[in-house]
Amino acid sequence: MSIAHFYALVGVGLISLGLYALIVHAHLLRKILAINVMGSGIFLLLVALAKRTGTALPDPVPHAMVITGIVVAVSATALALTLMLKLSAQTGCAELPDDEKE
Amino acid sequence: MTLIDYLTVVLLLAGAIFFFAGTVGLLRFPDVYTRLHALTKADNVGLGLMVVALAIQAESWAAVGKLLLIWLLVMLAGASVAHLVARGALRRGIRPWKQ
Amino acid sequence: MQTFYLALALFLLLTLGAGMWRVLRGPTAADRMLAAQLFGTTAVAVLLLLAQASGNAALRDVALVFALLAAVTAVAFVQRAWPKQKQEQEQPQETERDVD
Amino acid sequence: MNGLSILSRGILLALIWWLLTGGDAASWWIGVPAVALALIISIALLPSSNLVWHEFLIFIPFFLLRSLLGGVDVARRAIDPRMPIAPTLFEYPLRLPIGLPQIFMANTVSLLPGTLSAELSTNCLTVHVLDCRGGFLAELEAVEQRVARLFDTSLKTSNGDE
Amino acid sequence: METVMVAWMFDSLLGLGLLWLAWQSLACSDLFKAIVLFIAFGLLMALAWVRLEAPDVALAEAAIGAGLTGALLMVALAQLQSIETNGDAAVATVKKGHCIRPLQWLLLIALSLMATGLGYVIISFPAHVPGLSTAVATHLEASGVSNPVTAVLLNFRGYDTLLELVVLLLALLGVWSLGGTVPQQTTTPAPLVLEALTRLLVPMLILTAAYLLWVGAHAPGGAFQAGSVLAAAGVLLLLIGRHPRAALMALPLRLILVLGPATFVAMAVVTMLIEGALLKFPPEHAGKLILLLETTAMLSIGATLAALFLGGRRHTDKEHS
Repeated sequence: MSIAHFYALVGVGLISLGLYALIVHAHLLRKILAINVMGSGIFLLLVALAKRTGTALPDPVPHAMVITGIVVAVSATALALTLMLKLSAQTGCAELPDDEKE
Repeated sequence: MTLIDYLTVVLLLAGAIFFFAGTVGLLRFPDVYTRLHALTKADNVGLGLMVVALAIQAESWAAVGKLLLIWLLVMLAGASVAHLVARGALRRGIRPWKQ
Repeated sequence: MQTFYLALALFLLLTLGAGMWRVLRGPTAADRMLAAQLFGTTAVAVLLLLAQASGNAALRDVALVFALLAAVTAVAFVQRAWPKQKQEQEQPQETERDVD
Repeated sequence: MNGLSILSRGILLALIWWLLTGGDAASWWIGVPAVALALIISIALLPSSNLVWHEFLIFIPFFLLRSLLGGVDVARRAIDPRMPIAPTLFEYPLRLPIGLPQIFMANTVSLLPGTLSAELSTNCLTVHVLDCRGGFLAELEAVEQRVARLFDTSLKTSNGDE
Repeated sequence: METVMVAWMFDSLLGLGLLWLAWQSLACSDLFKAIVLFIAFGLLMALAWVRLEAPDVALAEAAIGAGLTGALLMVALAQLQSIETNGDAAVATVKKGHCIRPLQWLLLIALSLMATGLGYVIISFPAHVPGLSTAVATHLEASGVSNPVTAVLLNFRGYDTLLELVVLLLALLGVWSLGGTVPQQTTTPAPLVLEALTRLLVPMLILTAAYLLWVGAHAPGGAFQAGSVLAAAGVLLLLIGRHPRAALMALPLRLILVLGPATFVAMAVVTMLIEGALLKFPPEHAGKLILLLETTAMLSIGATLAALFLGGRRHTDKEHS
């Protein structure tokens, strides 16, 4: 196993962790964190796989995608946080309503 | 290994010891103020020693200057943040630990 | 030399791991924040070591950005996120246990 | 703000640009506007202060040595199994003029042996002292003297010990 | 040989540390703790990018992770808590996880199957694939810059970057449409030491942003990193209570916000008319055109990110006052 494979596996681990937390946790802030962890996992997967060029420089195309991805992720996080605050200001609760109970 | 290399090794090791001591202080000291002492001062010296060690290996004067600039910024941020956290803690009524 | 730089970076990473205990333990929000500060400084040192080990001067720029922005999170905490006079009273208990 | 201090600040920023770019001559296409912008913003943000530049040459070795000692001191106390600390809070009446000199002093103190500035109010610096048995007061006074020389001011004599 | 081993130890520790931090951050009970752990996670990610020889990405992660993300999350949590304390403790009852136990186990099994499958696929990937790196290398000469990542971002796949800028703008529009009006500020004065720190750092941040912009042409750096550093300067100023005046907020801010995307679109139209393809630069002018695009993109990215930070704060400030 090369370093690239190892980090790619870590990326898969992060994606799974994030996805699990996204589904299980009710609190929206936690969901936002979970999405960010998933995003980081996907970025890690992309960049790790880009390193499999051998001795040459890594593939720059995934790098470019990830850079824009990081910036877009932070702005999406800002939007999600605003939505969360708006929701909790109206319902007094930073969680999504549970369909089964209502 | 030249003499310069030996000097680098010694300084880097010394720096690492300070980082270690800073973490020990962070873990052992009894309250937030004393922990601030440990973290700010020990890590600052640790980074300083490492910067000097790497500066004598640097390829150009500009690289030396950049390393020193990095240290200066960390020093400024460290001292300011230590003050701000201590100030906030005082204002929030966290009493300093006394023997 | 390269091995030595990497080994030192590894050592610093280990001290970071030890510092995580303070984040988990607290007891106050400020203590957790301190550990984040520790991360900033140590990461700068690790980056400088990696820069030297790999001979890639660009990593110094990463360290520079870290150093410049190390304060921003802490400032956000101090100015905005630190609860005002909430019961941060776990302090005495914790100290008694930690002494000796 | 007089011309000389603007000039010296501009030179300082240009020097930083030179450090960042590694002295690449082609970089000044961006460097000149960037330095100019940073200079304008810095003038708008930071009032002029009469720093005595050559005093820095004396201050820097003093500061480096004392902060090194500060690191050694705290590292020793942290690693020592008995952990010899006796912390206390101390209110130090500042004799420096209000503004940058006092702030500079507060930041310096945090890196020196055994002292951590915890509050800066008008003419009073609250210092958290790691070991109240040491001679921290003499240290604080020495630092204050040096900061005063650095900013080309004299300490107020209201305390009677000047 | 030893070097390889130490490198492996470093990488394993880093990788496991990342997983552990992510897990702790998502599992611990205290939300503030979760955020601090997430910030630490971001800092470690920057180290992982360095190990993967992606210094451009490391720069972006350092600028965003150390500056913006932490500030955004902390401020949002503080606002959330002030809303919850104002709006009584009716919330406290529904705090428990809403997933039923057996379902949780089912989910765990499904996810571990997914992870195993993905892991198997990754392990079976060949160890050496050139990817697009050879294609980039052969055309790098004509791109106008020598940093392959910048060449991809601004030249080969410029349309991606154009759309990314639009996405940023859309996010801000979303925040604004939710946020309401600009509040009256009633913050206490910032501590003196913080004032001084900010006043010293902001010019430094501007210089560094310009440097990253310049260096991006031939080494790691570029508009996204520079924009993030600029945004950090804005965030610092906002945190010490230095708000732009309402008059300044309106038109000039909006102009800066659209400057980047607008220049991109204009450039796309012009190149389409002259060169016959979207964002296809003539090689002899490519360097200068990219610099122009990057400068405007940097300003827009910086302004958008700082405005996103401000926008998130608006509505609670309104409630407070």
